[in-house]
Amino acid sequence: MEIWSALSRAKRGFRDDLRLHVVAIASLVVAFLCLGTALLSVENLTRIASRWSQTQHMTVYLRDQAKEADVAQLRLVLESLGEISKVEHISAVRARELFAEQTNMSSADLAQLPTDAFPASLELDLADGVPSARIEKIAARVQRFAGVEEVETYRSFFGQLRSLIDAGRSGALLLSLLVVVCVLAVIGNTIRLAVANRRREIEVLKLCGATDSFVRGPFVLEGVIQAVTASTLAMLLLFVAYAALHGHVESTLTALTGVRTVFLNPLTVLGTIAAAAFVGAIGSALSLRRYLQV
Amino acid sequence: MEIWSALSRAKRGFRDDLRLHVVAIASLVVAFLCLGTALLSVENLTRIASRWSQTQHMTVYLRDQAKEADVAQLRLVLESLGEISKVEHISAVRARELFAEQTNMSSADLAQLPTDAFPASLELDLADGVPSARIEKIAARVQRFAGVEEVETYRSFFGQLRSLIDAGRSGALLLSLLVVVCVLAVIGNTIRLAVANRRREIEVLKLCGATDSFVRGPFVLEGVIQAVTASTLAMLLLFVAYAALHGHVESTLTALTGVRTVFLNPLTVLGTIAAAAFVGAIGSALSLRRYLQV
Amino acid sequence: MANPGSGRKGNVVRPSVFRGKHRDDAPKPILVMEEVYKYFRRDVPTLRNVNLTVERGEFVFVTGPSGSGKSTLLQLVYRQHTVDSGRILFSGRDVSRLTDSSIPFLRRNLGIVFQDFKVVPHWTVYENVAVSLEILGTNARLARSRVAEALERVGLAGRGNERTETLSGGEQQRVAIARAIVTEPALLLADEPTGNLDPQLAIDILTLFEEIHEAGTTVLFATHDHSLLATSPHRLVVIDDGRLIEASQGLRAWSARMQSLGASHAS
Amino acid sequence: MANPGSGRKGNVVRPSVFRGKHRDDAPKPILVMEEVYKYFRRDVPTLRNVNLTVERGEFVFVTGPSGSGKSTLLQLVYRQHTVDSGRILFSGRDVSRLTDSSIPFLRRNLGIVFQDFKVVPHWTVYENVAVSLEILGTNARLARSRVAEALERVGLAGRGNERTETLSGGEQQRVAIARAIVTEPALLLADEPTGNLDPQLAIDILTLFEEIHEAGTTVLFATHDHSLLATSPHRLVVIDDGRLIEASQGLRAWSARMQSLGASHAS
Ligand SMILES: Nc1ncnc2c1ncn2[C@@H]1O[C@H](COP(=O)(O)OP(=O)(O)OP(=O)(O)O)[C@@H](O)[C@H]1O
Ligand SMILES: Nc1ncnc2c1ncn2[C@@H]1O[C@H](COP(=O)(O)OP(=O)(O)OP(=O)(O)O)[C@@H](O)[C@H]1O
Ligand SMILES: [Mg+2]
Ligand SMILES: [Mg+2]
Repeated sequence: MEIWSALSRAKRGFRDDLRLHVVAIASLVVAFLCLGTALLSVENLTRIASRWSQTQHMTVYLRDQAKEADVAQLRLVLESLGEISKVEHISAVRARELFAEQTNMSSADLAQLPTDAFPASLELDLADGVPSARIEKIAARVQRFAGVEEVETYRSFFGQLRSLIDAGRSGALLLSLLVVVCVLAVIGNTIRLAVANRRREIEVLKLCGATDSFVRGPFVLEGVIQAVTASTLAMLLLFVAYAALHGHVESTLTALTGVRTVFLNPLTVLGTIAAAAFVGAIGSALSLRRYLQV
Repeated sequence: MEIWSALSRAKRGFRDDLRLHVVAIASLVVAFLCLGTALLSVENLTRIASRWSQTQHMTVYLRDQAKEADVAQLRLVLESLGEISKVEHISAVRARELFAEQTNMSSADLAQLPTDAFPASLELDLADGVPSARIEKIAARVQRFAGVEEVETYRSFFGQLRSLIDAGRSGALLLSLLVVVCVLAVIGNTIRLAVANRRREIEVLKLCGATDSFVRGPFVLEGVIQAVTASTLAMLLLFVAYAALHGHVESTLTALTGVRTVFLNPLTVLGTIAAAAFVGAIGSALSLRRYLQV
Repeated sequence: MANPGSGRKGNVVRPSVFRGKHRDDAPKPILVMEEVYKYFRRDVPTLRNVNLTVERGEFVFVTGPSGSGKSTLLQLVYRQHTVDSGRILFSGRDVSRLTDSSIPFLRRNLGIVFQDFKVVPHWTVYENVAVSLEILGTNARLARSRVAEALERVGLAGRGNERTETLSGGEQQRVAIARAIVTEPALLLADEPTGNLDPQLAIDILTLFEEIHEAGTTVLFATHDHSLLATSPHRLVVIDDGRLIEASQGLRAWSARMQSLGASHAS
Repeated sequence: MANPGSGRKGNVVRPSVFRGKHRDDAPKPILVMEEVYKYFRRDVPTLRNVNLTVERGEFVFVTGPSGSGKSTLLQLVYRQHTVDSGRILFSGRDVSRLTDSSIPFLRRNLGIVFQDFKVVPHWTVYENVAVSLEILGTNARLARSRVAEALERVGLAGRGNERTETLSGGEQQRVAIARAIVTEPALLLADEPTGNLDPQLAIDILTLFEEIHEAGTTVLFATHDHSLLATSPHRLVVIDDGRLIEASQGLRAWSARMQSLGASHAS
């Protein structure tokens, strides 16, 4: 009974101030679009981060006096380990060449560097998903082989890389949060506007003996309807935009990051819409408080 | 005279609905913060894009029968060119090795590939900022040398990379645009709210013989004051956030992208604030139109 | 029809708090004010030591100069304001001690004509009158017929679909009256309900209130209109300088007093 | 002080359009309505064939039943609405042919008391009265003294700092009156300015309007209050069924007519 009355009064509200509601929904669509974009970035950055955190590398520096046989044996052992996907031998000469390539140094300058600055090494690629504890264990074992000078696990480099991606992700998360605040502000203001415009109506209802919940009903409904309409529209638009852009950049993006981009998962989409409905309802109820004191 | 009256009435407006104005400014700060973040991303992505578009590479594939002397001469010529910063010779064997390294192919499979799949080559790094027209010219000239099979300028690869960054940049631009629309919506709604709350006041002014510009004055002022306050606050906050995060990620970011991050340039900041003021004024004036028909 | 709890009120939801409790001892007064004080400014009370007892089924005029506290008196009854000292009993319940959540149920027993009408300008006339039935949960069909009847009684038959803001001052006042009477309340509080009506219509409205009163409703009628007071035989109380004076000696004596007061006021 | 263009109006900005043009031929009427028709509904005109000439310095009562078109008549003068046919001349200028941008200058020559007051509830009393001077660009010091004077004349001396919404109905009405008279307008349009006032105060306000009239202002006074009409010697026009009737034969004849009309209305 009361819900029907609330519904019919909500309809009356939409009828009386249609333009305001259209403006409100439009600005909410924009806000949710921002939110969706931010969530999409977070989702894909997270995927890249988890992919990259799995790609790891290790270098085994060999002593100058290391015997060929020792090295060959070490290679065999390493190749037999499941955690290591590839082993490459870099000679001291090649190391010097590579350094020269990377640094663009003249051969004269290069010649001045001490010979032991460029030890021969075994470059190891690790399989996906090897935990860092295991890596440290392998490193410790390899260390004990004859001919091994030092084992570099690049913990600091990968740590740095990961922290960079984490920074990107938390940036995106922060942005999402900002957008959420913005969405809240827009919803809040829209509802305040609707409520302030209908101050007289609320006063009349209260003075004629309406309970607070009776007065609140249609406003809460309107808030929910607006928020759900706007968030659904925004998600649809975002999907259309995603589908349109996807084809253009997917291949390059995949090549660069090694990760296929994905759209928000359906649960996130539904969750966003549900959260919007919730915020719409709460926002309406809160905005009313001030005017219910009659 | 009229400006003073407008100022004193604007002050009265702030006094009468302080809470509304605080809420409005707060939501505008959030909106401008989003805008600032988007602009910051655009600015830095643009810098990365321009940096990367300058790093270019060229490969000169040599015929199998190419004479050592020809190659040496070609090298000399290339090294004398200002546009080419580095020349490296890759033999056919090394090319095969590199391919094997990159693809993780077994040596058995590798052996089955035709020998001419791996020609010897000269790998050229180009200096910064060489226009692509010039690159094509060099390529055409090199092509005519004895012993040169083919010249690869990687136009398509760099094109792809550039288009990826361009996509990122236009994504950020699109987001900025979205945020601008959102900011407009928030300002618009806020002002509508303020105006709707003061409908009676406007009616009274009009009926007592006030001109439209007299009525509009304080609203336009309020709009400008709100927008300027909010955008200035947002820019300050953004700068604080930038300064705080900067130290943490700068080194890694620079290492990865080869570009130092920068804050928005002062002109952009001032421009944003000026645009905000303009939008605030126009928004107020437009929102009033409906209520001026008395 | 002497008992306001009976009649057509089958569809009217009234909490037991305000009903039945005193059915057995019907003579118990519907409204009692005991030593009521109301201060809007710290030093000058708007109402001072007001004592008033209104029996069930009475018709009481309240009059007094502008700003004397007539509206305030009525507002205290429907809990727009609360008393600063003393108490107000409605059907034996202390109004000032009601919780916020039971105020609506108090108001559902009242029909209120506000001095400034308090109609919603962008609603239709029908919607403005029907709202009080809607709040009571009256079903739509019954509501339609009762709103139509109320509109006819105030002389606005057939104008239900007009937007209320396009009506003349007097017509809006009659919409407010229709809204107050459509629920057939136990107590009708009318604050200057004829201020915007021509003399003939004012008498018609007074007649309407008297009819409703005949049917068992208690009426508290605040007015300035001396021509109405002159033609009616009802009880009259006067508020002056915040004090309530029972004009039991008849209108004429009070009127003479008013004239002298008015003369000094105009100085 | 018989010429409304003279006196204390040094600080009042009035465009030449509405001033001076007819100074030489002063007898030219200030307000002329010629065959005015106003339709709010397609079939029934609210005003039909209204002809009215108000000379400079006249005092004219307008009366008629609720909804007869009194407010509409005044609204046509201040261009709240436009006529559907016929024309209205104010100081010889056709009001309905004013551009939107010159309407403000028309209104600055008028003092208007609205039937629903149209005061801004959250402004102080002072601000509500001062607003019309502010629009004219009167300097602050002069404005302060004139507002204080106007408030004193309506019996609200010393209440300038109260929020207007906390005032009683009659007090708000007096704020509206103060706002209308503070600019010393050429033509005063008062729509039911005593509806919320007690009889003594109503007479005081009428006396105030008569004083202002003595000083040269033309007054158009719409009212239902027969006791005011009875005590005043002024010209009276009656609107009934949209037609304007000159009650030149005196109030009594018209009043008798009203009674019979009222009786048929009440049927
Ligand atoms: N909410 C309020 N806050 C402060 N003062 C108030 C408030 N309500 C009323 N008053 C003051 O109390 C006094 C009495 O007001 P009230 O409205 O009761 O008068 P009234 O008898 O109804 O007068 P009127 O005939 O003019 O309507 C007035 O002087 C008014 O200013
Ligand atoms: N803006 C409008 N739109 C439609 N109808 C209107 C409008 N304004 C007035 N009317 C109608 O015109 C008629 C006359 O209205 P008006 O306000 O002039 O009456 P009035 O003589 O002032 O009555 P009262 O004494 O009740 O104030 C009324 O029936 C009203 O409904
Ligand atoms: Mg009152
Ligand atoms: Mg009227």
